[in-house]
Amino acid sequence: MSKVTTATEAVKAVRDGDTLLVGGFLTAGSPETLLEKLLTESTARGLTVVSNDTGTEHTNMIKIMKQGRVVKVHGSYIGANPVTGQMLIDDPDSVVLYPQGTLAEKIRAGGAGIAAFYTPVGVGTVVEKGKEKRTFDGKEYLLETALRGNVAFIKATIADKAGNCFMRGSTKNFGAIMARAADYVVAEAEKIVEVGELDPELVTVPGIFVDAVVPSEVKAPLKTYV
Amino acid sequence: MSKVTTATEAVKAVRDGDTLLVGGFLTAGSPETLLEKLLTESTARGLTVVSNDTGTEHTNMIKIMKQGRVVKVHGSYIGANPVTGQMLIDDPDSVVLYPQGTLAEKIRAGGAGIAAFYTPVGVGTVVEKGKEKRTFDGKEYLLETALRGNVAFIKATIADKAGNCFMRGSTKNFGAIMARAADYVVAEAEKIVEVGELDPELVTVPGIFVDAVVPSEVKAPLKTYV
Amino acid sequence: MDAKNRIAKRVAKELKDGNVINLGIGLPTLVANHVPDGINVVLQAEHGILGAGPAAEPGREDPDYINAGGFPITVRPGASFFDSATSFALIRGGHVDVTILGALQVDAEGNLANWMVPGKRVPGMGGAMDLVVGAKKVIVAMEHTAKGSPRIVKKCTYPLTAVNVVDMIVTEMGVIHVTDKGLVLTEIAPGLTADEVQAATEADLIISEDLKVMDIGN
Amino acid sequence: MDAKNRIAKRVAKELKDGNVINLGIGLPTLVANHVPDGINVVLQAEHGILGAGPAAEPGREDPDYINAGGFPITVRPGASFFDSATSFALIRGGHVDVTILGALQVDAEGNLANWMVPGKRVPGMGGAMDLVVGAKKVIVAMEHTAKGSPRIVKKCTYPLTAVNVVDMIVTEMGVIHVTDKGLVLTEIAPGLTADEVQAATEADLIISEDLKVMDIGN
Repeated sequence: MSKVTTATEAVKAVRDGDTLLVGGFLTAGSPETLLEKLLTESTARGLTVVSNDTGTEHTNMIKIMKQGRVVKVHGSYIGANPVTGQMLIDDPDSVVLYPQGTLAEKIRAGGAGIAAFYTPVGVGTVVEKGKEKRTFDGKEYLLETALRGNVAFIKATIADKAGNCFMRGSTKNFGAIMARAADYVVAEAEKIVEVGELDPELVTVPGIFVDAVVPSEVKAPLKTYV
Repeated sequence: MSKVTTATEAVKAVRDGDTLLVGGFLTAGSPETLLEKLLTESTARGLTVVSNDTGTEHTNMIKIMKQGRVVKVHGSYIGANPVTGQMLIDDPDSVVLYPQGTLAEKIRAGGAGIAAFYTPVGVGTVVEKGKEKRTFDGKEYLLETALRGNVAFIKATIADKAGNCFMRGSTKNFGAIMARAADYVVAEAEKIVEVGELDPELVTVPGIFVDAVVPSEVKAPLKTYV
Repeated sequence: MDAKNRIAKRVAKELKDGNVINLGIGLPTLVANHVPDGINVVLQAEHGILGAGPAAEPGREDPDYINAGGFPITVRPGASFFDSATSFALIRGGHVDVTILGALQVDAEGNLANWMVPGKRVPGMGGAMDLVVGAKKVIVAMEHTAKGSPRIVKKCTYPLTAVNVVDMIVTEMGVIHVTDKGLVLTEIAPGLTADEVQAATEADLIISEDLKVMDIGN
Repeated sequence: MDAKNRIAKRVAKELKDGNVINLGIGLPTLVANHVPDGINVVLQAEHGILGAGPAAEPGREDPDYINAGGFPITVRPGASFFDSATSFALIRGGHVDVTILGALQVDAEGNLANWMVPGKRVPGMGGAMDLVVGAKKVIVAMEHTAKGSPRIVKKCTYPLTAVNVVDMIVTEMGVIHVTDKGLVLTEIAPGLTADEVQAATEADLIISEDLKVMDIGN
């Protein structure tokens, strides 16, 4: 049972109003092939995007946002995407910013059946607004709840046809956890191999989390953005 | 700066009254060399042991327990160690049992700076006794707090001299997370290599978590225990 | 085929291609031997394996590859390994499709008791509580009675493993679904009457209008 | 040596062999160039690297190996990689020994503001809040003033990154420790007087009885 399909086919999983989790940290691990097809082949709109940074000026998410199809963003560092920055100015509620570790942990919790957790990060800052604060052993913590998506787009260096993914170097970042926190997960892979060819010790994302595998054909330009 | 030392030296880190985290699931990943030296070379007592199962009748933890040096156990499945079973009968407060995933998550939280989390596991059972129950999205959850230790004993298949550990196959289990949740971590390794010889993609436990590396010389007998 | 294998074979028919399944100790492990042709399932072992395979051949045991019972096993192509926190994140997060396990008692509300008998030595709950809460479908596979004493009861009296989690019970006598209205007997073993199944069951059984003979054929 | 490198060199003297450190964008990245001989530190990058090394040589960039600023880097022997949840578990869990970062404002209570200027475009806090809360030691490395306007203030007016987290401030004018009693000037740049440092500082400085010349020697 091969999960390999085309990016054009795979992006049909994104429907109007969906929450889309997008892996990657700036350029590393960004699923540019899937985003390009979402840009050109899909009309899904009213999207909520969960992404560490919503990419950069030179990657595909900003183009989708310019089409007006993204109504809400959950992110952490948006300094490399001026459209997200403008969204925040125009409507402060449309962009929710979290400490990067809180965002990562919320997504992990979403995939791990944990409803909420207490983190010390953000206490005494704007992050605590509207959140429960509680003291454990004399230290204050904020309650943060889990975050999940309808669809996740992730990028692998190597995937096998059953969806097992190896993400090399610093490309694991958010994709590895988002794969566990969405109902439908699409992985684009630079190389697709037969089942059994990927060393079990190198599996970053087990295939059971992945619904579709597509060839990765578009690369993010390698630049410095911060 | 090599972290390699002897097991005899390394077990000196365990002091009276300490909480000791012991990696392993039954025989897989059990740090038998360190436990043997704790048995024969250390007099530390009044210990609290955190272990999934406290080993089996044929491994070393039971011998340490027979010396009367363990006063409390946090575990999940203790059916293969009759001494732990007897402790629970003699003093119900001396053995605290958790759902296995709750135990694993408590230890992860201990290493991750998370004070507490809400899990749905254990609701409506004896596990909920004394714990806060709370509803999120119509489903009930229990509040579980983080667990840490003074010392952790873990087992690696390969370690480099900086403490980077590769744990093969099903030996990762609890050792990989305990390494992050103790003040002092000792890894016994079947093979010790130079820094740089271990593939960065195969590191189960980064060396920054590991304080001492010792050669693994004692193996747990391979039997079926459940 | 003995009773245990008949139960296992019937349970195996519930599995769908691509399912991620977890098999408890004992009878449930037999299910792996009866997975229908053309159905590929991914066996999860709660201490950190996806894609567990058959037992290792004698003399070829690998101490780093054991199942949740401590038994040396192999893995299938496409397997992966991870730590216990990751493994239970997977389980708790709803990524196991079917968990199959034994029971001391199951009741009409789908409550399950399978981890301790009061007064007896307590082995601990291990991963059972996590598995039944996390899995999308929970199937109890067991012999219908314990030496004649009903295991399917009105209300569990033993300490619970979890509340309202069991979807389906498969025994050598038949197949029972847990529904909002109570326990529905949907299949019955050849040669038995519904009254005989009810007699071996403490809880009240609703007999399905569409009661079938228990399907353990090819 | 320019002011930024003098600051970086003084900060580097705080590092101990084996320390795990995280360097913020900008001036703090210069610290890596000044780590004293015999001191080996492990550079952590918050998106999932331990053991980050120098920038990749032109033409040998590897798009899978970037630093937290998106810049292509190398890794050192003994490096490892992991996902963001694991990386911030490491950070939040207190496993980073020293985090070095810039500031818009630091105040007498060790409060830090370094992620947004009211009225300007908001870039987001990224990993800064996690790093300063999680790290065992927080060093602010920055130029003493912003075009003459004090950055070391009585009370931060910009939105905070975290409360009471800064341990030490290193600028081209001197070294200041955050203590329960307030800000203590412990070292001063050659040729400056304590009054001159105070004049460039809004917060009150306590002058250490043991005030030394700022140590940026070998």
